[in-house]
Amino acid sequence: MNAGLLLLLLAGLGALGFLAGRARALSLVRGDARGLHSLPGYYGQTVALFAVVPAFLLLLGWLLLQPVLVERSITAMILPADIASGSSRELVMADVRRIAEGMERLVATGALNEGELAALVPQPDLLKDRLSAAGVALAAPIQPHIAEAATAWRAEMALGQGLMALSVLAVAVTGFLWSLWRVAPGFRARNVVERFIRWMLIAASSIAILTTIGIIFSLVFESWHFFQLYPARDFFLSLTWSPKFGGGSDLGIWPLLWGTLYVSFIALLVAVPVGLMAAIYLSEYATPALRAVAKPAIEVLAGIPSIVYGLFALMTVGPFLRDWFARPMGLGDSSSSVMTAGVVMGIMLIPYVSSLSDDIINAVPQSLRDGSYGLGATQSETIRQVVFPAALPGIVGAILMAASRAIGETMIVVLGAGAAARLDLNPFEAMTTVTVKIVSQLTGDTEFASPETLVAFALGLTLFVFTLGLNILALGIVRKYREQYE
Amino acid sequence: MNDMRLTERAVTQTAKITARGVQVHYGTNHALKDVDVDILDKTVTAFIGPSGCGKSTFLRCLNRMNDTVASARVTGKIEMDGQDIYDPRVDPVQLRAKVGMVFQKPNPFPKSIYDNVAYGPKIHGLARGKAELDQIVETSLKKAALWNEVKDRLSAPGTGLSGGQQQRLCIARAVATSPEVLLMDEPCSALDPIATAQVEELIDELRAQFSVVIVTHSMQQAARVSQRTAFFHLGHLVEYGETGHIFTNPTDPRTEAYITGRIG
Amino acid sequence: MNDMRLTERAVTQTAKITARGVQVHYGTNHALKDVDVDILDKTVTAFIGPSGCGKSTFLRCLNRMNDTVASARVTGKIEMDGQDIYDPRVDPVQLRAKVGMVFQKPNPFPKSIYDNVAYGPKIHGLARGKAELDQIVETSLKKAALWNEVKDRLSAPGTGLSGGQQQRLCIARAVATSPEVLLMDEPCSALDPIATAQVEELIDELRAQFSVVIVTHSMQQAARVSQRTAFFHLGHLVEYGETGHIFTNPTDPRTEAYITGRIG
Amino acid sequence: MTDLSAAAPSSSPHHRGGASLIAPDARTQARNAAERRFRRFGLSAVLLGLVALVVLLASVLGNGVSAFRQTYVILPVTLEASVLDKAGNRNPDEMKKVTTLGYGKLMQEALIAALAERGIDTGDLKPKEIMALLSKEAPADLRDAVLADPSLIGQSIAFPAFATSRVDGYFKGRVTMDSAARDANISPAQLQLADAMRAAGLIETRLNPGFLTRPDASELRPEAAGLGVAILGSAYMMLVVLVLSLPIGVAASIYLEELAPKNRWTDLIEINIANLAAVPSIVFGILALALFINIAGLPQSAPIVGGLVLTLMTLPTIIIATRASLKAVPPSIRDAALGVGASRMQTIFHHVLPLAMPGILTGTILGLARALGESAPLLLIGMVAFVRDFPAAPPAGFFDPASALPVQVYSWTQRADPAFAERASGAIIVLLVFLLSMNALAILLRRRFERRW
Amino acid sequence: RDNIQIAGSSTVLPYATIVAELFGENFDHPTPVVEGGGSGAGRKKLCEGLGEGTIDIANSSSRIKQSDLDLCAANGVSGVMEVRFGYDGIVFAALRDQPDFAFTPADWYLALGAQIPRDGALVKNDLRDWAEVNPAFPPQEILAFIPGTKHGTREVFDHNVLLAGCKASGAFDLLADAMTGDEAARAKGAEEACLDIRGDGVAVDIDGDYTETLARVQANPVGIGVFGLSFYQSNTDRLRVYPMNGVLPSVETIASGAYPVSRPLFFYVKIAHLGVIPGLREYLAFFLSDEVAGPDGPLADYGLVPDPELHRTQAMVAAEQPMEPLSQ
Ligand SMILES: Nc1ncnc2c1ncn2[C@@H]1O[C@H](COP(=O)(O)OP(=O)(O)OP(=O)(O)O)[C@@H](O)[C@H]1O
Ligand SMILES: Nc1ncnc2c1ncn2[C@@H]1O[C@H](COP(=O)(O)OP(=O)(O)OP(=O)(O)O)[C@@H](O)[C@H]1O
Ligand SMILES: [Mg+2]
Ligand SMILES: [Mg+2]
Repeated sequence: MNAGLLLLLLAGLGALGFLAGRARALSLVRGDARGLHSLPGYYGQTVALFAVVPAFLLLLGWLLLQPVLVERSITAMILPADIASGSSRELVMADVRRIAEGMERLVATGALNEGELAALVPQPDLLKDRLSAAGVALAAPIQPHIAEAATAWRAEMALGQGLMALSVLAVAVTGFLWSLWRVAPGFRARNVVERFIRWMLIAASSIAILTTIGIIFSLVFESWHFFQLYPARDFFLSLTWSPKFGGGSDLGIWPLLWGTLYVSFIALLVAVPVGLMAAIYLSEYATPALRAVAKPAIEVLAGIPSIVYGLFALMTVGPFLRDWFARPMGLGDSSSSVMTAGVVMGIMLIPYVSSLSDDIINAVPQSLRDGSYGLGATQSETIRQVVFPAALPGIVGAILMAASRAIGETMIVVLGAGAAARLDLNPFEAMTTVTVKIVSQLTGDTEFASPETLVAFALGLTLFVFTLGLNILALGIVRKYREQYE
Repeated sequence: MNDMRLTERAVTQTAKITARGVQVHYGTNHALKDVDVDILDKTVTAFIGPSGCGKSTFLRCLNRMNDTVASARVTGKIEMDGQDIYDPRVDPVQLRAKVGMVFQKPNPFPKSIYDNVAYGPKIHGLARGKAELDQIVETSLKKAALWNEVKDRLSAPGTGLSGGQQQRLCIARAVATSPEVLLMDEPCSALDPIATAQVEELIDELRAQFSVVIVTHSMQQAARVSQRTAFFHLGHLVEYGETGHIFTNPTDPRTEAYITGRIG
Repeated sequence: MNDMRLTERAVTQTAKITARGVQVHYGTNHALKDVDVDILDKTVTAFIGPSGCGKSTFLRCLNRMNDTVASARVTGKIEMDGQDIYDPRVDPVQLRAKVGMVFQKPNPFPKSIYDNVAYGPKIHGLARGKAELDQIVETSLKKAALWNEVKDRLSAPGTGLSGGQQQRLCIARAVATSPEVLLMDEPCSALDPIATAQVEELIDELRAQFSVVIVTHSMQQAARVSQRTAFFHLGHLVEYGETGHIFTNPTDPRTEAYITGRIG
Repeated sequence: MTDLSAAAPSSSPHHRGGASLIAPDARTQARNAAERRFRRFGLSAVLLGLVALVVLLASVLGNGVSAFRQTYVILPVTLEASVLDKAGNRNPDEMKKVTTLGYGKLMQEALIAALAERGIDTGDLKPKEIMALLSKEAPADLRDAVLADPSLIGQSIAFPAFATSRVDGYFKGRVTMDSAARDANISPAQLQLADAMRAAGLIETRLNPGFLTRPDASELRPEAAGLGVAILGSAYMMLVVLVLSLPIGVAASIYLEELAPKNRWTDLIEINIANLAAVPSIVFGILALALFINIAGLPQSAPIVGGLVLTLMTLPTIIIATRASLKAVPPSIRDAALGVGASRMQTIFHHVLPLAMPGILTGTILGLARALGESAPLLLIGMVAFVRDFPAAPPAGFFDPASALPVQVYSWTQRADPAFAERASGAIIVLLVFLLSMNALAILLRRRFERRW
Repeated sequence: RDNIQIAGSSTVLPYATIVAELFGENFDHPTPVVEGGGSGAGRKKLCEGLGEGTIDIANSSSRIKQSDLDLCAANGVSGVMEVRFGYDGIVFAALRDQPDFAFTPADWYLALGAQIPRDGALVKNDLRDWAEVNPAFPPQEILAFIPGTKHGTREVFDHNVLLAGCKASGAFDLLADAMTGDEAARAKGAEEACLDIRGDGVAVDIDGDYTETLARVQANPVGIGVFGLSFYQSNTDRLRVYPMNGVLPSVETIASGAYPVSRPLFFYVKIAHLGVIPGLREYLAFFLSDEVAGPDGPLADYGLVPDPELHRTQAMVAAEQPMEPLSQ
């Protein structure tokens, strides 16, 4: 019995459990739900949960563990002689696995029956041909011993599969019966269900932690490689970024970090005031009709692919800023500049600030506004001094979202700000950001194992740590400011 | 206490606010029906009547707070100092600066106690400096009988006060802007007798210069503080006149029934 | 009205809730100091005292509503039917289902009037069907003296009611779940005398089966409806005893001062 | 107790100047001016947003609408059995032996014959140059049509074949006689011929449904490139994203905002989530490559992997938005529910969540907008690819190679032939329509939940 | 898995898609899935191991590196076949209405190099106008859009233009003189110094692709961009191309070697997958057939410079011959 079928069975058992639990609870009090501790539905849910969840977890664990255990027992079968020079035990195991899976496929597609397959095992060459025909890639001819190992692998897997079905069903039925037996008028079914929901919620929030761990792990390994090829000192302390194709590059992170901060800062300088004012206008002043149209319309700005913004920056905003600001002010004549990218990115970020802020401002109770109007405050005074502070925690969230998006953006920076890494205060100079360089270093033509490529991982990791620091700082500031209101 | 002091007072007879044929609809709900009232200057007017009869609604018409309720529709004419306050040229903000309000449900701002009170004076520019502002805050809190309880925690949030304290904070907030007319919607509902007496004293004091309109459910309070009383019932203004007259000699049977506790 | 009916009633003497050494801190603010009280079964207990003295705070201890205030810290022991309600094994939800509450500031859900009242019965499974639920809603609204005013607009939002109506809606909402103890924080503050009388009647009716704790600023009301009265002052429980005794013969000078209107 | 005794009598009652309500005093005038200014700022902010939108949309629409129309050569062609089905048994397997080259020859002859028949002067254009008016995709299309319906063999049909992108551009105004004179890929003589063919009814420009249904095409055939695979791929991915990120995001926010004790651990999670929002999307690609492809063994270029990585990327947005709007729900609502004996879960699910709904939906809209338009993380999991075969129906299709709309935009903007620029803009239009239809429900729901209390 | 999976260089990508499309059209096998992602990433993917989860072919615009081969060996990918299928020409072009230039590598070095010789000494490059670089040139601001350092094209530009120009202009000798150490070390140092590009915004690195270069040239009409021959051929109506050493780039001049700036294009095939992944063998044969990769094939139509030794490659592929170890 395979996992999909088991899942279906479990789902059915769950539905059945719900009905049975509910019915039993009601019958215990002769249909009068008032005699129960919890609503009848909760009794149904407990039975369903106990029937499904432990069994499901067992299934999951089994599916994860079985290959590992089988692998271990089979690995023990492989003799040192089976391992060709330049190869390794793991590689041979990969072969075993591939062969076994190929055998499985041969049987599944009906190309061979078990008997024919067993007959093929002593004839590795024939076996290889059959497997190749089935689309299984094999690097080398099959050693007879490997074929046997593969057969054993299959057998153990099949055994495991059977045991799994049995035990999962046993657990499910036990859970079902036990929880059904537990149903009694005084049984705190709601608490059980809620505790379960609580655990689900905790699990959901720990996905964030897991993602973080995952990101760190996926970056650390290659970053470590990078620091073996390139001195960490230079990476963190050098003020030049000038990678060369053939090696001998300067890979200092500061120009990139500076560019990131500068571009994001300008973008927020555009997006935050405009977004907030738009949010305020939409939630406080606009007619419902305007609001109903304008809000989703502005949200479309967030959905326009950034390449469109990039081209807009490159073809329109860049030359405009160069001809009307940079040149007259003697600030250089680069058409791609921090300013260009920042302004255009700011436009893209408007809905991130405006839409959520609008919702939050809308959620401020009317009684607060009334209190202020009643004192003779104008609407703008009310908004600035009463509504805005009350909505501040949520607005901070909105700005945070915009800032995050600014740091992660690539296309607008590439086309708007250029690719030159530079430490400069002049906003009309071309600069670039960490994110842009991560993408370009990772997708270039140089060899992967060179510092020029691996630096992408170190950049990612550094940016990660850097933004972590910024976030801690931001949280601290917000906390401090918020305390006086809560 | 001094329950029946009204006889000793002279009632000025100039009308501060005149309302004629005021009707209010909330959607299809006809909440206020054809109300005519003159609110006299330098007088305390009490609105009484069973819960839901339209007292708050009428109060909110007087400083156009009903503008903020989308479903509310106000018709009729309300004049203040001879000027139609629903004239489109009238700036409701200026109106509300002159006609202050204490709401039925205390609604302190999520700010510090100090900022709650200082808010009005700040936006109206009533204080020339920090010291003067401090002075206004202190005076207002004292008038609202809250100073002693909060003087050590002026920077604590106003929302962390007890119900009665919040109510007094809202009174202090309204008083701080020195309005010409003060509308008070059940200002003493959450107050103990002593605090109530203090607020009543405040009202009496304010009367020397301003009009005060107070909504109350306590006949005793109405009798104590007001010179004129209006009785509302089911959206109608049933009777309006000298407080002494209303309480001792009502003309409408409904008024009498309400005062003696027979209709609600 | 029947101001002094307490003498005609027998007071049952089993304690429903016993509080010993209850202290509450809000951050650094010591709001309740060492309070010992026995709330008797089938009795109306009144809490009186000046505004900000800790009445609401203590009330909120009795059904653990203070759990929701982050800054609040409750110590001491409160037992209900002999069981410590702050025991970690106690489910506060179940406690609150048994100990209902009417808050000082009316806080209807932003839902229809019907849903406001039906919510409790629904989550506690008190009704077997739609008809029974309708019945509960109607009875509760009638008990809270709101039925006549809202029966035609049960699906209108509860937040669109007048202040006093909202207060009665909250009473109806609390009554609908038939709690064993009902905590009412100034339930009549926004009500006219007739509605007040009806709510007092309701309280009297509830007393036949449950305990009722009521916070009030009206001595008359305390005297009318309660059998036992507790007087709080500056976070202390100053005096607790038979209502008649407290009002006629207080032992503590502060009680006397408060009742006669000298401290606040 | 006598606070009042300390109270100084209040100062002049008329310090706010004139008694008139209509003629405001200087300070009120200033305040009203500030009010008007503020309001104007607000309006200009909204207008700025709308103008930016209009400008961007106008440029996209201006460039892209023409991608939905295409120029066809209506080619009268006789499908000779002697060429196409030598065995004569209409067996598709054997008919497949005739390659597109064979069909190409057939079409070339048919084209020249058609021109001759209508008396169109071809000047000194060589047959190969005449044939160059037709897309290289045309023979393949004809071959597909014949293989799909062998009964066509022997018939004479008017086959609508794609014209080459330059001819198409000529009729859309992108290519002119001048530019053709300099263009290595088309000559003015060829365009004159096209004009003549159009006059003769052999060429027409009409709606091209293939833009939405065909797969991508190579650099040599911009006229045949379509979004079919990309639309399917994006739809599959968005399905995964929606099904996973909304419930997980809301669940996480509920825990963090409503249930979790406020301690270091939850601070850590909070900071983590904010930080994840700032992680560049390509880093999520690195993670997905390591986690889903290398460790979990999911296939490359598959929508399931794309959906998972976009889910991880969208989660922080949804969580931040949801938490912000949960925070904005007034505590009195929670008190009310807890006070009637609702459990925390009931309070949250019955009262708090509905009130926070607008913000949650906004977060979803913004998150999905980003997920739909993102191509960088897809780069590392093999979805930025040239895929011509359609993925199967779900669930198997989740594991088949597919492309995505932003990927198609990205790769079309990189192609050399200018005809692809038009198609990239067309793809952006499709993407926006996709986005709006995906968000329509959320926007409608949000309007229902929006209410002030 | 029944489709061929290909990844790698974005320069090779268009050629690979053209072939994949034709292949899918005319064979029973599904159309191969072709990814970009860069040569480096493609070769890394190729060397990640054997089996269905890994790609079959890596496209590369430069030769595979020893580190890649080491990775391959470590992951059990023992047999890798190197296929050179043509050349990519690299051209210098500007907008159509710009003036004429006839460049030599020395001109480019003088325009972009960080240090240039003047009166027998090295000075920091401060030239702003092409007329200052070469009096024969029209006066026009110098602005060049050159491939970013991650592009394979940059390697060719560095080597065939800058370094050649550096030597031709005499800067190389001056640089070598300024170095210390023995002959070889000085030459190496000078070579590196020759590749230093001035950092004052005159030379702009383009990390994107040729469409970006084109867009930049359109935004800054005085700019001169570096493009691939195939890109130029698709845009002859907008771009004008400049000769190098007097030779205009074209498929013929590059194939003959007269035009100096070009590079070979490769792909690398996992031999273990041949005959395992259905269609892989057929695909290879099809790709390298004369009709496809030959001078009259679709690839040449698109701008690929056909490999003059195509038949040798065909034979090698037919023999499934793994590549020799790299000589260096
Ligand atoms: N959430 C809170 N945070 C901080 N302090 C509080 C909070 N709630 C109440 N307090 C303080 O605790 C004290 C007691 O408050 P409580 O609400 O119990 O008073 P009360 O007796 O109910 O008064 P009232 O009659 O005005 O409602 C007051 O000083 C009040 O300011
Ligand atoms: N915002 C609103 N939307 C709809 N109806 C409303 C609204 N506010 C009040 N009403 C209705 O209008 C009528 C009058 O309400 P109002 O608040 O004026 O009563 P009130 O006299 O102040 O009563 P209370 O003493 O209970 O505060 C009531 O029936 C009430 O339900
Ligand atoms: Mg009212
Ligand atoms: Mg209280």
